[in-house]
Amino acid sequence: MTVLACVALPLLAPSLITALHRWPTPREAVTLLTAGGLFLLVYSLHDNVLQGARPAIDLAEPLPGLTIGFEVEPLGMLFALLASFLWMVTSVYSIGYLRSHHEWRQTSYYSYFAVALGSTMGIAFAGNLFTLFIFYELLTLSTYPLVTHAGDDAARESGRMYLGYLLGTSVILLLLALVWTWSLTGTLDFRTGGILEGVVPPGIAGILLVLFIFGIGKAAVMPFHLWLPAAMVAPTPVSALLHAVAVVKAGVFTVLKVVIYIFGIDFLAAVPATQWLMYIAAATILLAALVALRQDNLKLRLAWSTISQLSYIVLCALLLTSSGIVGGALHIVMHAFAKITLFLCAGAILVTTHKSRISEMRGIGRSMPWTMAAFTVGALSMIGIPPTGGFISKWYILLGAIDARQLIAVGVIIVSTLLNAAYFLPVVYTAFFHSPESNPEYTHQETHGEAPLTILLAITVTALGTVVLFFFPDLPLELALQLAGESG
Amino acid sequence: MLLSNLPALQVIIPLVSAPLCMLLRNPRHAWACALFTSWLVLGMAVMLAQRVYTAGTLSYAIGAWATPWGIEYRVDMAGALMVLVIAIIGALVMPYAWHSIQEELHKKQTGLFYTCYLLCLTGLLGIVVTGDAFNLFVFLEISSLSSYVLISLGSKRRALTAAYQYLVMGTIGATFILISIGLLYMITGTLNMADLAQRLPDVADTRTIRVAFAFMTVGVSIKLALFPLHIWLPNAYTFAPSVVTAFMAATATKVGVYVLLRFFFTVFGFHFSFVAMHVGEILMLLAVAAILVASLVAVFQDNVKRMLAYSSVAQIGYIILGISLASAAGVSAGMLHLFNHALIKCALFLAIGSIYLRLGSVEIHNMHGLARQMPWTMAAFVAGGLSLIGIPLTAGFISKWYLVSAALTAGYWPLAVLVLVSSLLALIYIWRVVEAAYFHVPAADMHRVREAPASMLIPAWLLIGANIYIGIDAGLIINIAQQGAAVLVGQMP
Amino acid sequence: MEYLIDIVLLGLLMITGFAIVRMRSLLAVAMLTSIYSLLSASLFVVLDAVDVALTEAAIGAGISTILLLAAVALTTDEEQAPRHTPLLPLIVVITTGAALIYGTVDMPHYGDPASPVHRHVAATYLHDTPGEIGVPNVVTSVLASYRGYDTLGEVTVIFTAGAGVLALLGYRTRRRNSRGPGNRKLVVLRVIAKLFFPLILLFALYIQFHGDYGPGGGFQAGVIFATGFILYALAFGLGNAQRVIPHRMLHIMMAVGVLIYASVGIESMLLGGKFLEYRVLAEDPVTGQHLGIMLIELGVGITVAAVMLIIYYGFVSQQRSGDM
Amino acid sequence: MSELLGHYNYWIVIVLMMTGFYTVIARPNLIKKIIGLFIFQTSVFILFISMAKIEGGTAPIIEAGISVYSNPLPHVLILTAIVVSLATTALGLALVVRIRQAYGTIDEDDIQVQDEED
Amino acid sequence: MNLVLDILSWVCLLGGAIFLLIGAIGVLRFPDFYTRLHAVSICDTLGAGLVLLGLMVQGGLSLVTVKLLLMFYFMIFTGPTAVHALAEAALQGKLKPLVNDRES
Repeated sequence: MTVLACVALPLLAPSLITALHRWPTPREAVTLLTAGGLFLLVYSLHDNVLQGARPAIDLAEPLPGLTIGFEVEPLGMLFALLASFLWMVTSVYSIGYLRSHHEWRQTSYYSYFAVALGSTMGIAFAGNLFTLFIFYELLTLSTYPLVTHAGDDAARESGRMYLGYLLGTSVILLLLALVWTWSLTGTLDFRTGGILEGVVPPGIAGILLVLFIFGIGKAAVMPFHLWLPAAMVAPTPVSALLHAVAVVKAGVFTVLKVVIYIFGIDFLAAVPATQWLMYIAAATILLAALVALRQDNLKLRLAWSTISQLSYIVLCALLLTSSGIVGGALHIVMHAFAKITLFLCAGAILVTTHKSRISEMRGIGRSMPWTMAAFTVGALSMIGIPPTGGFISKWYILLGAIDARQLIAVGVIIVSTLLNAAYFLPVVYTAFFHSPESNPEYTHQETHGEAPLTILLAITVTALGTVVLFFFPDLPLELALQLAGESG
Repeated sequence: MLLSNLPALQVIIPLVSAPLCMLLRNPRHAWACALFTSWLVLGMAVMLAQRVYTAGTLSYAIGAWATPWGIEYRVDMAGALMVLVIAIIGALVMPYAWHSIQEELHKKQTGLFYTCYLLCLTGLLGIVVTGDAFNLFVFLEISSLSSYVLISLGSKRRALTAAYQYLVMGTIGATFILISIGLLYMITGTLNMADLAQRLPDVADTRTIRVAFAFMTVGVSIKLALFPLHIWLPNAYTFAPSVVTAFMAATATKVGVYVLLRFFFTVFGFHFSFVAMHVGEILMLLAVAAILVASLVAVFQDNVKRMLAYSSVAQIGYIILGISLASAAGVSAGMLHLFNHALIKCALFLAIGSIYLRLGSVEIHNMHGLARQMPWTMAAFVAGGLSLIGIPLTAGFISKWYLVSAALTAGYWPLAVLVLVSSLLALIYIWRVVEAAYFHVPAADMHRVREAPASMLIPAWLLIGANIYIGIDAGLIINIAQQGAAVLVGQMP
Repeated sequence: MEYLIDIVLLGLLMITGFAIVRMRSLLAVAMLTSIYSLLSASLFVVLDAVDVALTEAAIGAGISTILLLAAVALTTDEEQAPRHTPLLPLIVVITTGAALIYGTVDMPHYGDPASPVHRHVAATYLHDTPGEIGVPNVVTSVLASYRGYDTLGEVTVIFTAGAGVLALLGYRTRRRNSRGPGNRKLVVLRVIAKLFFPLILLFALYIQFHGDYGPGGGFQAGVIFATGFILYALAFGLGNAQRVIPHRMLHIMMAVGVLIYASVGIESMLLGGKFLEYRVLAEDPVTGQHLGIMLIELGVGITVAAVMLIIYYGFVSQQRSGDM
Repeated sequence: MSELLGHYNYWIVIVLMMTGFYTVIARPNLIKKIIGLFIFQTSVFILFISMAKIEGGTAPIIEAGISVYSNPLPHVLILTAIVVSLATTALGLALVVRIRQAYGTIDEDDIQVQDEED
Repeated sequence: MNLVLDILSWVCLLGGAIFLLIGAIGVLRFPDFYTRLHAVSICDTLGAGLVLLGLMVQGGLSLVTVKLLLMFYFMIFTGPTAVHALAEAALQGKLKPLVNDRES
């Protein structure tokens, strides 16, 4: 029942939000309350899940044999906790951001935001691939208005790209894979050990795997990654939540689910295509990182780094080792915290100084110490330097790679770590150790303090989270281990 | 008396009320008459479907003359489904009609409009329930003639040329069908479909029967606007009054498909049609062409009605594709899509009709920012559009799902890909409208318009509701479609 | 001998057909069309289809020609030369024709008594009609009773056409009281018209009620009835004709005809029979059949006559407003 | 030879049909098209009626002493079909008249030109 | 007796046929509208009339003959009227009769 509530609450919130569109403060209060309530609900679930309970509920049966239903398992639990927690943070942030930016259409913004979260919950708790697919599409559609929030031609342009890539891949490849799996096995349920084993020859399984991996466009594996940088026209909180947490993580989350519960890692080991897909993921990691190096716009740089980081998780999934799985699951969390911190900082800078290009940010650390400090923490975590959560996930990923005897993977991870350092540290350096006077278009009258309070609050929370997760990684770790244990 | 004569009454009642409707001078009365009749028809259709669902195929000898000497009415599950579709659509467009007809038609024409509408309803129902080849031709002509009139009543002058074009093509098609019936009669000496089915196998390998088959196929294909013969459709749908477009898009072509099914499976038999005449392959080619070409053309239309008309051609392609797979799964997928697409297209055209009523135009560039002024209408359009694209939780998704899985089980995976790709094209042309209505600021000179009246919103939303309901729980309708397919396909492999 | 006439008539038909394709003057083409259907009517007589012949003569050669002439008069006489070479049409036509010819090869021979056409269903009609219907003219019995439902559909078709023409042309009738062109000059015509008008109506009635015994029936009667009034309208002007039968009355007639027909069917339902089961209309089945057939033929006649006149009025009341 | 005697009738009828059909699809003039349809349909009627013909038969009107009648069923069908064709012709011509009033021409190509203008 | 009747009727029929032929030729050969009308009028009076007469003789005293008689009367009335109406129309249409213009 709680499960249903988790999905329903954010989906119903918009009605109230739109009802209150005349009174901003209550409206935002509603958003915050929903976020808080949602987190509490999700949190109340996690105990039994750790005990091994699998609360489940079936809603409807659109097609004979295909149900819309929810079932909570460790990975979903993890994802749900993450998303609902970060939603609270971002809604606090959004309030500050939107108000100081005097954005229009704030009501619809909050409504769609809630819907997006609801569909994320649906994805997290989906009891079978069919349900997951439904909410996957719902997520795409509900985030489209957020991406095009600005409403100008550029926004529409990238909105088209966003919709085209995500719906295109999902409708053509993913749906095809779904129907095919269904017509082969007669079910789409998530079963430990997979449903395809013994039913499908490895050749077909390979094709299916390809369809799945590329069909899940939200995972942004090359060559279906371009929507992500395009989506950066969205308001920063949107980019933060949706493109560091909800949307992209939904993608990799789906990949993990498919690999573990549809194919089953033992079965995949026999599928040759896995290797090649892994190489593609590796290539994505490196290439995206290289592109990120050459971006001057901070948000774009973050976006490209996201692409590369996502492929980490895809890579983990395809390593087919339990520690790889653990690493992937953890990395979802760690990267989320780190990346959202970075995005929020970028947003803060944009709001207060209206600067988006790194080259303009010389010495900005002096005027905005808090923000830039948080940024540094995030950057460290991205690189994987203790004491940040990033270190733990990286650790497990490497472990997985070594278990799998995938030296290429190991190499890729190490190189990409260096690349991460290469494209994050300069930002920190510019911010702190360059003097603003050396700024080419520096003028004296531009004097600005720190970002608005709500924004700072949010940033601090996420930054702290990143650090805390290094010292107390128990909750995510346990869930991840449980997952790995299930996947055998 | 009522129950035993249900199959006949299903057709007779609209037939009788048509002249009555003409005698009524006051447009409002005529409208009320048509409204009442169409709801009565719906009620009977439901009863009929119920009886067929429980009691199996019904047969009714008109004039109590034993077949094959008299004319027989024969309603099986497939027929019941068709009757249901027609009745539902007919009952839903009538409440809608009042405002838009008042707006679009000359006052003196309204009475006649409702008369012709009832006649069209009669014709379509008659085609579906009849079990006699020539009787089918007669009712085909009733529906065709009345629809020529209905189309010609459109407010633009091009409605006339569109109707004329349809008249010429439609009559050629009807004459082809007549020729085919003649040849069939010449060889078998009977007109009753069941009797024909019984006698055809003995004479199946005569050239005459082959020619008859070919002529029937071509003639019906004109009626259902199969790809190369669809030329009449876009103009007709674009310039007809909104109500007519919605009604015909949902019923007329579908009935054509039904006739095709009838003759392929019931009369000529699966073996002759698909094995001896290889009609499956031919239809598959045409369907693929229809889907691709029509969807592509639709992408480039600025007149939304025309865009939807082309999309109709594509969707008919889907239905035919399902049939051309020549498997039980395929046919049931086709029938499923037949039903769902009727709901979807009717809803879309109704929404567009309300827009036309208020805006006086259906060009995309006139619809900028319309969503703020007609939120409900545009919401209905979006919902219908999503269903057309085949987004989950809509009826369109269900039928597409079945179509794709049928194609895969039949081993035609390229077809499956094609279907999905073309649904992406659907996404493109629907989204052009959505973008204009939601994400463009209205033009400065654009005058504000009110939301459409409730009498026009409710039918559209009822259809949308049906769409979503089917999307969530399609068990019943799938069951009916499969039963219908089973009846048609019979002991097919 | 029969074959000879048959061939000659077919030859004439071909000549007429080609002439129709070639000719440019639409008036001439209209007349040729009338000749064409007159020829086919006489061909029908040779083929023992007297009822069809009568109908074709009345409808094809009669009403259709009037309509064609009216349409030509309202639009234009000369047809422009086709601009593009008719290559595609030729291909289509030739393939279609070839297909048909191919189909004929397995057809039963012309007039072959052994062909299934004569053996299966039709034989029973011929055999049972005297006993079941008691009407010598088998065509009438099949038309009105065995396949009476088709005929109902047919009436509905005509009704549809009437409604359609009304919707297209009817609603702009201008009350014109012109007593026709050149009053003095039309004396002869009018005298003759006066002379024949009653005769034509009488003949119509004869056809109507003689249908059971010889060629004839509601359709032919209705058309002839209508032609009588058309003659009247030609001689005395539309205004006067409309004074004799006003538009509104035509509407009512055209609806009433269909209603009579349908109500016969419904009545038979109410009497516990199936739809259009005449035999329940009277104690004695044969009498019931007679009654039913007579009633429905009446309905047919009324509707057809009314629709024909409505269509005629519709056309004639148009002014040649095309050339703006 | 027997083929020829057996089918010449149908063949001529087919030629007639195609004459009409050709007129419909090849001629740009709207009235000419309608006439083409009329010819087409009338020829189909002839096809039906000639299949009803029987050697040495007479019209299907029962009389004492006559045993062979031609088949009444096609006659009935064609009676219906004739009326249908009349209905079609009437509607078509009505449309043509309206088109003329709206466009000032009844030539397909001219109409197309005008349509492209608006 | 029978033979006499046959011969009589055939004479009538052939005569009628000949007149019809003449009329047809006239329509083709005559120079202008009015003269052609003149030729036409021969057809349906004498030509058709004779044919009908011949048929009547064939039919003998029966219902057929009565019908034929009716037809005959019908033609007698309609033919001239039709021609008259045509001529009227032609005159109203300002169609000048072709006068002998040898001198002018």
